[in-house]
Amino acid sequence: MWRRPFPWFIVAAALLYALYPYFADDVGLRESLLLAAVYIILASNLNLMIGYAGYVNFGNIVFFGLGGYVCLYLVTALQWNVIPAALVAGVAVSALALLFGFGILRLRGAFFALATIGVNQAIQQLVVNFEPWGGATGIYLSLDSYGSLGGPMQALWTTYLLIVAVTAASLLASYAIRNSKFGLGLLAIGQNEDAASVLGVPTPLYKAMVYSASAFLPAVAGGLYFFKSGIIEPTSAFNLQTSIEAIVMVMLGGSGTILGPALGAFLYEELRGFLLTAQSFSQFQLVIAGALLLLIVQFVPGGLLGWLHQHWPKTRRWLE
Amino acid sequence: MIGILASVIDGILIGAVYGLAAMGLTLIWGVMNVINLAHGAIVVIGMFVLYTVANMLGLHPYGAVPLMIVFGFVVGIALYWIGVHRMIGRPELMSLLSTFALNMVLIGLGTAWWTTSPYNVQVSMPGVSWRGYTFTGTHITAAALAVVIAGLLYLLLYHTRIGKAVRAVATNREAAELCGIPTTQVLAMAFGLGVALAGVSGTLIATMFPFTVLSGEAYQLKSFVVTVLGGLGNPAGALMGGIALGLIEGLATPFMPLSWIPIVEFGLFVFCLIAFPRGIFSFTKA
Amino acid sequence: MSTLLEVSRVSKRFGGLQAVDRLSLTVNEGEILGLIGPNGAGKSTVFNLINGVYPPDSGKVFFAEQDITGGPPYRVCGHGIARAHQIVQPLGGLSVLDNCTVGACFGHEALPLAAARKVAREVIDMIGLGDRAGAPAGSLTTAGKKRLELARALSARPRLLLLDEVLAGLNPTETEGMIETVRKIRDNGVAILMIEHIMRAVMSLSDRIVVLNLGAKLAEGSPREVADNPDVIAAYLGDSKLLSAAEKPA
Amino acid sequence: MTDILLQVEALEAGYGDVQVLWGISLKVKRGTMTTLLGANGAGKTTSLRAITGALRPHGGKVVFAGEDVTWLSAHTKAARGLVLVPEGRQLFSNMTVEENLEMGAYSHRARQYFSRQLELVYDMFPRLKERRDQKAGTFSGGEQQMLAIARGLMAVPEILIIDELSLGLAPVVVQQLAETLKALKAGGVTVLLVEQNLHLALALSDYAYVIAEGRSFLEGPSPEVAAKPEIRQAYLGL
Repeated sequence: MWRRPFPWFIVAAALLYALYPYFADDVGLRESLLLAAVYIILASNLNLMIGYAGYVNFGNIVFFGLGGYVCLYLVTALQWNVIPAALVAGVAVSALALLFGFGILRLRGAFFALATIGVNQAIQQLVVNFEPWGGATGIYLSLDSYGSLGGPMQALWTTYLLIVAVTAASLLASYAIRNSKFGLGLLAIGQNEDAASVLGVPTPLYKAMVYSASAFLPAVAGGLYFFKSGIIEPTSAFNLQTSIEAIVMVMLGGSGTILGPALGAFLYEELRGFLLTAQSFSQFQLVIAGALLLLIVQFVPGGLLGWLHQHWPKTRRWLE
Repeated sequence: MIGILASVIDGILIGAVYGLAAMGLTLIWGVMNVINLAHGAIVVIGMFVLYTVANMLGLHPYGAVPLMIVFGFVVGIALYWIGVHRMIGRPELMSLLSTFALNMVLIGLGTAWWTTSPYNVQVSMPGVSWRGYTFTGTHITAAALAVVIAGLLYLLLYHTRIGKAVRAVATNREAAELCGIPTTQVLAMAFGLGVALAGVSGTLIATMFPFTVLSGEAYQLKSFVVTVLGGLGNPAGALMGGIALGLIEGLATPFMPLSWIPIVEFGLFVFCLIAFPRGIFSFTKA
Repeated sequence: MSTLLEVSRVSKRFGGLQAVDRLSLTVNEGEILGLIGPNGAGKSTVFNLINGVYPPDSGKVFFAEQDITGGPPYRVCGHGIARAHQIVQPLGGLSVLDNCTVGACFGHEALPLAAARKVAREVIDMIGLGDRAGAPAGSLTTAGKKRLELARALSARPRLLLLDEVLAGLNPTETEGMIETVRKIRDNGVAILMIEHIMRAVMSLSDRIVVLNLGAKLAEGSPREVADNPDVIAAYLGDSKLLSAAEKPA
Repeated sequence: MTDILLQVEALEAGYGDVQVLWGISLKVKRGTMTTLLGANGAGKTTSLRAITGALRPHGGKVVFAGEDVTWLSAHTKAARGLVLVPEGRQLFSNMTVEENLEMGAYSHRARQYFSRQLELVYDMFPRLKERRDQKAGTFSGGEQQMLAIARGLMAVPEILIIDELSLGLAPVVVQQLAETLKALKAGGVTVLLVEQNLHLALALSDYAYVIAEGRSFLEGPSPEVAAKPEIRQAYLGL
């Protein structure tokens, strides 16, 4: 995979993304880039489901939230370092998703989409009632928890770098899967599940596997993000709205492409930042996002990259 | 024991209103295979129509009910042309995203106008007392109105030309077209009808409970549970599913903390989806 | 010649309709068996029962002496049965090459990606789609899609190929080309079970023919025998006794 | 008014990217029964769907009662009297007999004659009158075909196009339906019939068209066509 320029391009872009705010020593920029990076992770992994396998997961945020909870629980209750805690959270959530996947992926299309909403809401309510995780109030970190990373200020920079690393990993994973047998099978499922099965693609296994794969990095990112925030509580951890925004980002950039969801996430986040600061628009952020999605779905279902590829087929080669 | 019975009866009263909301969802699904994710937002429209009529215009609260039916029908037809028409016959996922986009726009507009703070409409209806338990007047009225509206829907679908055309299109769109039925207009009308039902259920809910712009989501999820219980695309099943859900809520309330109820509901929802994809009360749709 | 596929007394009912009724047939190594019959005779259902799209109500399907009854399709495919559909089902967004690579990756030999791509490339060249390898499958013409359907099935390197009306929708020149291709595939040692309406083609290609009517076997034999069978003629042309009935004055 | 009610010229159509019709032409004279013959997969059903607008043609022309109606929607054509009784009946199976008939008369034009036509079809099919409140889905094949024809008649057709009259029906039922068609023709209804049973179709009709592989193959007055040896070629490829 490293013989092609694309992965190197990702690595270079990630280094730039990570180091620019560090050398510019701009905390505000770092915070805005961090949020964008989190969205890129969510969108890019969601794209494995929507863009590759053709399944809309409305409850994708559940991985992010659960990852955050598992990680913060390990950090507070068991005094773990955040890095192993986030990785373990990723593995745990991913394993859970694999189990769930075999069940709910028996559902097709709209039924699956509805069930994913149900899963997210059920888990949110479950956490609200789960006392070891602080119930409705959630888990707080004390400042001591940042000690292992050299104090709170240093920890903010470290988590930023880690999240950018996860972002790069998401894009590389997206690329690797796209260029693998597994990815080809997923694309076949996304195009026509019955035809794929007749062609020999083991559809139940692949669907469960991609559901699980799309859970791993968001769960790690959730761990890092909520560690950085110092607090996690059910409403923000399992916010259905964020889930949906991730879908908008995927559609905006171009589902099924590698860079599209990242591009969509970045643009959407910047657009939202602009709308939030512009007085006259701040109230209409949701309206604009909705109208945008409506227009994309009805008129450019391929998103930005899909549109480019359609009009300039040559861009397909270098802009994947 | 009587306490539980009272709780169950109250649950059934509320459940009838859930059933009405779900009827709107299921009618649209049954006729055009679209799952309307703007359903919750429409329920909220119904709530604020009540607020406008009762608190701002000072009219009788139940005057909002017929008003909402007409208004919902018009809004529904508009929404059909804006967000649904181009999705007919395209993959389900596209119509899911499209109706969800409508949902975002509606909720966004609502938030801008009403903010997300809670609203309450005082409706005074005398309750009924029985062995020391009082059944709230608004609950009884809402249930009665829900049943009446469901009855009207039945009359419309089974005893009017246009209603029969809706059923014909739902059964076999191509055959309906070959009979000379302008099926696209019928689809738009059916969407209007579904929206009117969802909206008016919101109006009735708002006579019973306080609400916010964001209340729709909870009721939308309840509608999904009901629809899945009753069988997607089956209005009669929806009313029964609604009552069943109300009954479950009523039965569970005395035994567990209120915050556990949604878990039971969502668990039931996911379980039913997987175990009975055609619904427990489903009648086979040919 | 040894038996490759054995369908043994399979039945399938849909609601009130007995779609397939205790049908038995065999396909030998290296032969082309034609499956014909009037509309609604249950031919496509037979294919669906063989490749496991749904299980039969009763009866068994054996392939190379293994019981493969009831699928699922991807497992049947792994045994070495590939299928080209009547209604072409290209993975429209993927390139022609990728479509065939899917076939090779997940087919009989379950090749790794790079090897699969090579096989796919060879098959595409043989089928005559070489110059369109990079084009999205959705952009092919009808004839191109029909060829792709066939190429994709072949990329799986099957031992048995199920062809469901691969000639439908082709013009006469394209039909001729396709007939030649099918013959070439057989000559490479792949057994073929084909449903076809274009009699000219079935009659010239098939080694044997099975005629299906109302889900049951009506006749079996060489093309000539089948064509001269009075039952077959009646099934296709209608019962001439009705003629006299209809001509009676009302 | 010309006596050619329906004229189809070089019609091309298909499903998605699969082209099925490569140029079908035919004419139907007012008051006659014309039949469209051909083997399985020759494109008979597709022709009828493209003529009536259930399927959008790719090219060619459909002229009905002197007007070019090629691109009109199916419901507009039905309302003008170009009525298809589709293959496989396509009834509204969970609606009653009478509701099905009511839907047949949906157009503004047909509505005016509703009671007259209802009486007519109940006279023609007393069995339907007996079972008017029963759901169509519970009917036997023959009864469903009766209902499908009756529903077509409710639209007050200028031309009634019937696809696969006898498909899946017992011979005795087919005979009854054949009588019905004769009665309809005697009553002045123009009919275009697609029928797999060659002998039946040729016996009933005045004029026949044979199509093969999506193209017009041969045509002529029915008795002449019946005598032609090529007909076996079109059906069996020999």
